[in-house]
Amino acid sequence: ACGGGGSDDAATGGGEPVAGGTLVYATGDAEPTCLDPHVGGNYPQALVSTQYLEPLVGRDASGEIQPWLATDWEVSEDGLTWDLTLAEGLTFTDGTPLDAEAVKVNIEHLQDPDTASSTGYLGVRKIEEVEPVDATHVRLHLSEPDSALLESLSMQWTAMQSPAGIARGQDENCAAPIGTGPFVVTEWVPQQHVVLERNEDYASHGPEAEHDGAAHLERIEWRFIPDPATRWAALQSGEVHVIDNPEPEAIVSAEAGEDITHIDAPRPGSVNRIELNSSQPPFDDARVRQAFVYSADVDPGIEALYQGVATRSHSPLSSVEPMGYSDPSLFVTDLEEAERLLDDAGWTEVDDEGYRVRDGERLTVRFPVSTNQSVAAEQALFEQVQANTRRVGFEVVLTPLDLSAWYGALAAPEDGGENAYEAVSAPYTKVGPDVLRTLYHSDGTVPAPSGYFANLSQVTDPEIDALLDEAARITDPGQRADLYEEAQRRVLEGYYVLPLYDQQNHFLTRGVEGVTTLGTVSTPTFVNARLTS
Amino acid sequence: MSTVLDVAGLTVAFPGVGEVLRGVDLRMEAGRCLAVVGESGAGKSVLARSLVGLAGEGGAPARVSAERLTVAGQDVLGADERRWRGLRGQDVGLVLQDALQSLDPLRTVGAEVGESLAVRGVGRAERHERVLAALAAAGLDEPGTRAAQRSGELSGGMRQRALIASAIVSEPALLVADEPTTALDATVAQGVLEMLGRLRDAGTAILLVSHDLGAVARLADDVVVLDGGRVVESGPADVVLTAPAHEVTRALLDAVPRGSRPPAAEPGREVLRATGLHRRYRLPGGGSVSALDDVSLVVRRGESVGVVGESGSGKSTLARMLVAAEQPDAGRVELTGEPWSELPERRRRPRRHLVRLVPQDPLGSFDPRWSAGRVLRAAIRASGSDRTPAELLELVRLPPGTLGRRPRALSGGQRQRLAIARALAADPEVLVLDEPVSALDVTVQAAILELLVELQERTGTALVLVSHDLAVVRQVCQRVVVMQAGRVVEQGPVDEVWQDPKAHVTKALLTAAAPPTP
Amino acid sequence: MTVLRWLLGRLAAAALVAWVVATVVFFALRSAGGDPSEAILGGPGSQASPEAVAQVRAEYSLDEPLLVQYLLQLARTVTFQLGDSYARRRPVSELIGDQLTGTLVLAALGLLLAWVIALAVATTAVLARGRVGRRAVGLLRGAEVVASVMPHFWLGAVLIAVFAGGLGWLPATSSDSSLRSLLLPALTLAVPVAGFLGQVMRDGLEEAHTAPFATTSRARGASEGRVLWRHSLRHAALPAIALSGWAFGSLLSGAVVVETLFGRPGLGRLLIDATHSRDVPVVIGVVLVIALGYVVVMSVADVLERVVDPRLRGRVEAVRSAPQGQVVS
Amino acid sequence: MGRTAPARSARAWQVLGPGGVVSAAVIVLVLLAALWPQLLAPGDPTAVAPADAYQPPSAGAPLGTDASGRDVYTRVVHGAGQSLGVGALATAIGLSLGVVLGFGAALGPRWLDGLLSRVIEVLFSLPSLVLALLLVAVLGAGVGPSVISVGLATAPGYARIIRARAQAVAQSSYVGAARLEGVSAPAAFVRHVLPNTVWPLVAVATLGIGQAIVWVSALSYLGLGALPPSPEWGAMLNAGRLHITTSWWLTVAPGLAITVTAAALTMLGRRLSAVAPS
Ligand SMILES: Nc1ncnc2c1ncn2[C@@H]1O[C@H](COP(=O)(O)OP(=O)(O)OP(=O)(O)O)[C@@H](O)[C@H]1O
Ligand SMILES: Nc1ncnc2c1ncn2[C@@H]1O[C@H](COP(=O)(O)OP(=O)(O)OP(=O)(O)O)[C@@H](O)[C@H]1O
Ligand SMILES: [Mg+2]
Ligand SMILES: [Mg+2]
Repeated sequence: ACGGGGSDDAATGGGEPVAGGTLVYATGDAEPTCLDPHVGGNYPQALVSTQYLEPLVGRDASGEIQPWLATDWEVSEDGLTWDLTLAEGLTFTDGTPLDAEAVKVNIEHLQDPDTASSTGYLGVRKIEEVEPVDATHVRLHLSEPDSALLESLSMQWTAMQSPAGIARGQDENCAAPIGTGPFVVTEWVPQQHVVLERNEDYASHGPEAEHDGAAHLERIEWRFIPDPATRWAALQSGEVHVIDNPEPEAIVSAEAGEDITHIDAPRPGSVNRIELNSSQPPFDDARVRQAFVYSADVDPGIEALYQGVATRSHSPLSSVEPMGYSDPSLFVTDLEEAERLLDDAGWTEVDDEGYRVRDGERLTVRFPVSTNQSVAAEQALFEQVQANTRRVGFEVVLTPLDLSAWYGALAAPEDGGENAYEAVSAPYTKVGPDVLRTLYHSDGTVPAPSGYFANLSQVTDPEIDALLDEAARITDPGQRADLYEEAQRRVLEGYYVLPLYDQQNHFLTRGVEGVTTLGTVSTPTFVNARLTS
Repeated sequence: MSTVLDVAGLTVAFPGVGEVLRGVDLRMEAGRCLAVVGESGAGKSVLARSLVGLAGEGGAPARVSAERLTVAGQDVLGADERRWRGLRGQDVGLVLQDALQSLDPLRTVGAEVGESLAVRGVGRAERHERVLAALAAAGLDEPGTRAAQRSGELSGGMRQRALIASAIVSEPALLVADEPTTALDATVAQGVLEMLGRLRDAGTAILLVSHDLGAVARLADDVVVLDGGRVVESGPADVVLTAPAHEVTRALLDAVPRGSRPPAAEPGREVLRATGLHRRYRLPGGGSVSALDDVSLVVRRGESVGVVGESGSGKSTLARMLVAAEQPDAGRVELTGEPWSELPERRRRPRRHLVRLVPQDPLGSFDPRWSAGRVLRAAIRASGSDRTPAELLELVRLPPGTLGRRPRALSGGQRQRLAIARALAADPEVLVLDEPVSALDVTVQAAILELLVELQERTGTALVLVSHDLAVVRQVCQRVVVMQAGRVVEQGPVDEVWQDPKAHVTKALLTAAAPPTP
Repeated sequence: MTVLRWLLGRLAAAALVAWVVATVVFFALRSAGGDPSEAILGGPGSQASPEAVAQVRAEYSLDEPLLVQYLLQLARTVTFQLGDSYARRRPVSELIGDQLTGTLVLAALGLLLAWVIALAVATTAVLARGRVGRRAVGLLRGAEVVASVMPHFWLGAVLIAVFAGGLGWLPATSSDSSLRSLLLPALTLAVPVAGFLGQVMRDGLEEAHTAPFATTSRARGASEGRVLWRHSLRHAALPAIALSGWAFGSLLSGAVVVETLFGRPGLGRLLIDATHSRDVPVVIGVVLVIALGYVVVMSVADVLERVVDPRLRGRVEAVRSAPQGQVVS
Repeated sequence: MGRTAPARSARAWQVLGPGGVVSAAVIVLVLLAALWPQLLAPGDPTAVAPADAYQPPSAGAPLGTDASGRDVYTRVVHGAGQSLGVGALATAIGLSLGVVLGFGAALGPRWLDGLLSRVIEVLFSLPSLVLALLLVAVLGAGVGPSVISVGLATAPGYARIIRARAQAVAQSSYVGAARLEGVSAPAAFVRHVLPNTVWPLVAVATLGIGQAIVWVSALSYLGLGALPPSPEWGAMLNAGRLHITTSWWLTVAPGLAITVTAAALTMLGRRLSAVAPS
């Protein structure tokens, strides 16, 4: 029983659809500390806020930007001025009109340092000024051209909220942000659930909506259940209707069974990949990186661990990104070649434990793993990489860390961090190929005040920089695609990353039909959902 | 007179142990007292328990068979648990050997005493009345107060009486009393025996289990002697106790301390002198007790001095003072004419070997992990003497094989001997013995006392023997000090005191220690 | 007088606990990786601006020397001012208040279940008769030991897989305080504790049931049942009551795991989250509440012991300890 | 002492009882696995073979294979060293600290006893997992911090036992008797108090090792335990837990290893403490 990502022809799992009722959603992602995705801005926030906040634009399965709160847009010749037309007569659920002024407030909210917005902030960084032209027209003045602007504005992290809501102050707004979505936050009991009630006046239907009027469901109970086995058992026993982050095992048995529907919705942006830190030995030498990639031999592992649920990727970009470029020929397994490359790089000696040594230094790869972000299968895969690369003399030290310590290990030394990694896996979700700029532009090696930086491979290649800068300025899709392809080729050929598979984003549903995922950040929306009796 | 108990061919066996009673016959009438005597392990307690159908208590289930088993007029041969339950408490009362632990410490005395009534659904008010009556009958003062207390708040004698009260509260026809006086000091025991006498006179049949022949002589009408689970002799008390037919009976009678020692030839030089000792202890609830009040004592070489008195009279305190295990509040102790009690421990240590204490509980005084040999070697090393462990064992008549054994693997008598041997390692001038035989079986007790006399004659060590039993003191000591409430109330040569006691306590102690034969 | 002294002693213990907790947690988390200002500014990995960081640092005195920060924290903790959560921006007392009852209900039910199981085991063991009975008791002893070393997360996973995923009798997740949703988590918590309590109670019961006072009671015509309920059980309950204080600590440790496993709100989960995000005030608050809860439970156990055993009433402190060798809680 | 071997083993049976002897045998086996894993399982516990993943038990892999195709039997055997070592080390840490605190409280002056008793009580009030969470936050994940935190958490328990025990021994009449023989206080401590306090602890510590193994495994559940790919039982158990319905052997094997070892240690400890002179 399998439903394609974002499609609606999913098997209903028997039973007649009924109107109303309470849908229980069990998420394995962390509980947000703030329900407003402008604040910070991580995937768990995107997941839940999809139900009550909506972005200016949407995106369809082919990557085409679609109207949503904004019905039309136009960019000036020099790419520095954007004119957006808002849908007429929309109001937030508190009655505040969704007008140009509201857009201005939202963008400024994102840009306010107090909000500590991350992805959202990066998306609107180039907006210099928001000029409300009239109620439904807003003009954005940019400091430099930004071809990714609409993609940025399609993300849940830049979704529109009621200015009145924002004005309540961060503490209050975090507890119950006010948007235009099909549901309204009515209760949040920390660590237990968020209760979302139907927005009876829902009118701002996005590209995924299939009917007019309010959602079918009366309520959604959004629960936080960190243990995957428990979530799966809860789905089986009918306590919950939808779970996310299922284990591959569960997906396989769901596919085999009758009543559970599987939704595979890879996240946009980057793929899951192992990034190799090129700023310091041993991975400052491309040959060593290549040797690592040649010896990692991840294909059998991915197959066995994910049991066909995940497909191997050979691209820096997610398979949902139309501009992704992939080159399988680069990622072969060739131990002999790996050995040769390492010999060339000077790692010729071998110590008594079988690890390669150069100048008395062991060929050690420190690999901090975030226990909050890596699922069990992925950790097992890393263990296999550890075992496989050992065959050519790498010593991979896997260290499971909690999130804070993990960021601490990655952070640059000058910011109190340790830069204590040679390899790391840190998926990054962002709509559109511009994510490449975040991840591989040398700007990305400059840490934020907290010490974190997104370019964890620490790629500092002026040519890549130039390609990405250029692509960000050009709005012509064809040219953009070429530039991004070239940039990706350089990243892949430099062996800065070992792509693994799409960011796994699966949902299992039972007793509910019409669950779809957004074409943007692949979060599920329940606007069409109906419980089946 | 009605037959209360008629037992024939009672045999009790335990799996793995074998038969502990072999064909016991008993018969008794109302208003009589039958005593069951015998050495430790003879099967007395098992017999007592069998009569209420609880032979197997506290261990493996017992196999009981008999030709005839009539208890309190009812045939209970092959009776089921229900029948037995009906009998217990109602028709037969049992007073268990471990009197101090036989009352539930968590419940009030009243609840415990009234339990056999409660089991039978006697109403609260009536129960209360009868409990008070039973407590009074058992000789407890202030029954009302006692009933509200818990066993932990009662003295040993009170507990014993309360236990008896709980056995007689339903006015059973038969009272089985297993060693009702062992845990008690002489004067208290005397009181309990008198009370049992009154009960018997009131018509209750009493089966008295005891190894104390003195007690038996005073109470029993008939005596049964058990040995190895068999009745070896039975008959009227005066006959059995005066003209014992069986050797076991004779041995039991011989073991009762009797007779006295001749006065020492020449009292040697003075080795220990205590002058004007005072010691007060603070009591937990406030207030204080005077354990020693102006006690003076001189001990000379070659002499043996007995210290007797009721429980709590300060005997042990005095003993501890003499060996400088404790400091007096006032007064002093001198050892061989030199200061002793007021010295700091560091300066006492070189002369510690001159005085030795043999504690009341020898088992506790040995490191459980040390073998007998190691105990002795350590003692020899500490005192710097040149004896060997084997020699010491020889001195106390222990087989050499004892050396490798741990204290736990020794019998009570052997442990006491080992404790004495350890004390002798140092060739002490004075040996202070605190109740050296009170925990022992009569026959073993006799052997230890004999050993002490012999030792003293051989080594000339001065002995200070603390005991609550005048007969014990009389057998070993020439001189006796009688204490009461921390004061010395009488002292003098043992025989003089024995013949002509002055103090009231001494008289009471003497009655209690009277030998079985009239 | 003694009651007053006892109370004062308890209060002193509470203050000491507060001090130790504040000190340990403060230095532990401050020397751990990650910066509290991150937690305040939307969690690790946030890309807050330097101005925001500076502002937060000033606001929370994070730019003071560590010792000053420590003293400030200490002063707050010892006066039981828990402050606001860094990450959740709510008063810690409110956060804990929300989560406290859930955990308490869970722990209490766990303790209750443990007692019921242990009682059942102990009485069965004592009353078992005959060959088969003895055999069964032997097995029971083995089961006690196995139960006492059962890891919570494993036991819970098995229970979930069997009773929720497989049979579908009980919910896999536990969100409220209804018996149905509490049963599995409480059972998960209870079983290891029951293993220990059962051992202790059975030992105590076996001893008390053969004690002279029990024999005497039988000699008065009391039935086995009466001997058990009126005499032996009270004695056996004593060490078990003393142990319950320890058991509470063990249950709270277990709650950290069980709450995560069953997706149940509670202090344990709050603690894990707060530790991961270096949310110092929350961690201090939770640990403090747990430690004080322990002090309270110990005091209750003290009182209960005195109720059951009047002999203890004179003494200031009852003797209590973890079960032999059960030194982890 | 000229005792023959059979006599000795007959005695062991008598002293320890059947349960104790079986437990001892289990522990000997686990020790063997810990000290010389190659003897029982010559394979490499970290050798991956993804193609052979999730194989049920068979002749080739008696306990099946895991997600990476590693042989579960080999991993369980090779994990014994770490798991047992973890237990033993944690117990050693707890014991050493407990000895210092306990003896200090029992034999030191009154004020020290008061102080240390409070410290013990406070330490007791911090549940071990809470301590562990804090410590792991400071030191990072891995066996080290887990061991230290479980050790720390056990210390007050040991301290309390030692304090009670040392006090009892110090006031026992055999120490009194030795003092009356002229033995100095330090000598009496070394000869009597120390051994009589510490030996009974052997039994307690045996139990403690089992407990420590279980608690360290609980830390693995929270993702804070042993580092991959080490075949630590707790980590294996936790990894296998997710496959409980499809690949039961992944949970059963390490789960049994933990429970059987801990139960054997507990059983033996209980027997030992029942037998030990006290
Ligand atoms: N429940 C039991 N299970 C096994 N053996 C028992 C049991 N009760 C008593 N025995 C054994 O029966 C024998 C007689 O014991 P009993 O207690 O009757 O002796 P006793 O004459 O009362 O001795 P004492 O004077 O020391 O009280 C002893 O060898 C004892 O070990
Ligand atoms: N360490 C102590 N603390 C408080 N009171 C004590 C202490 N030692 C003895 N006493 C009290 O001093 C009095 C005398 O005690 P002592 O032990 O010397 O009596 P005793 O004659 O040996 O008695 P028994 O025959 O019962 O052994 C008693 O009232 C006892 O309660
Ligand atoms: Mg007897
Ligand atoms: Mg005395």
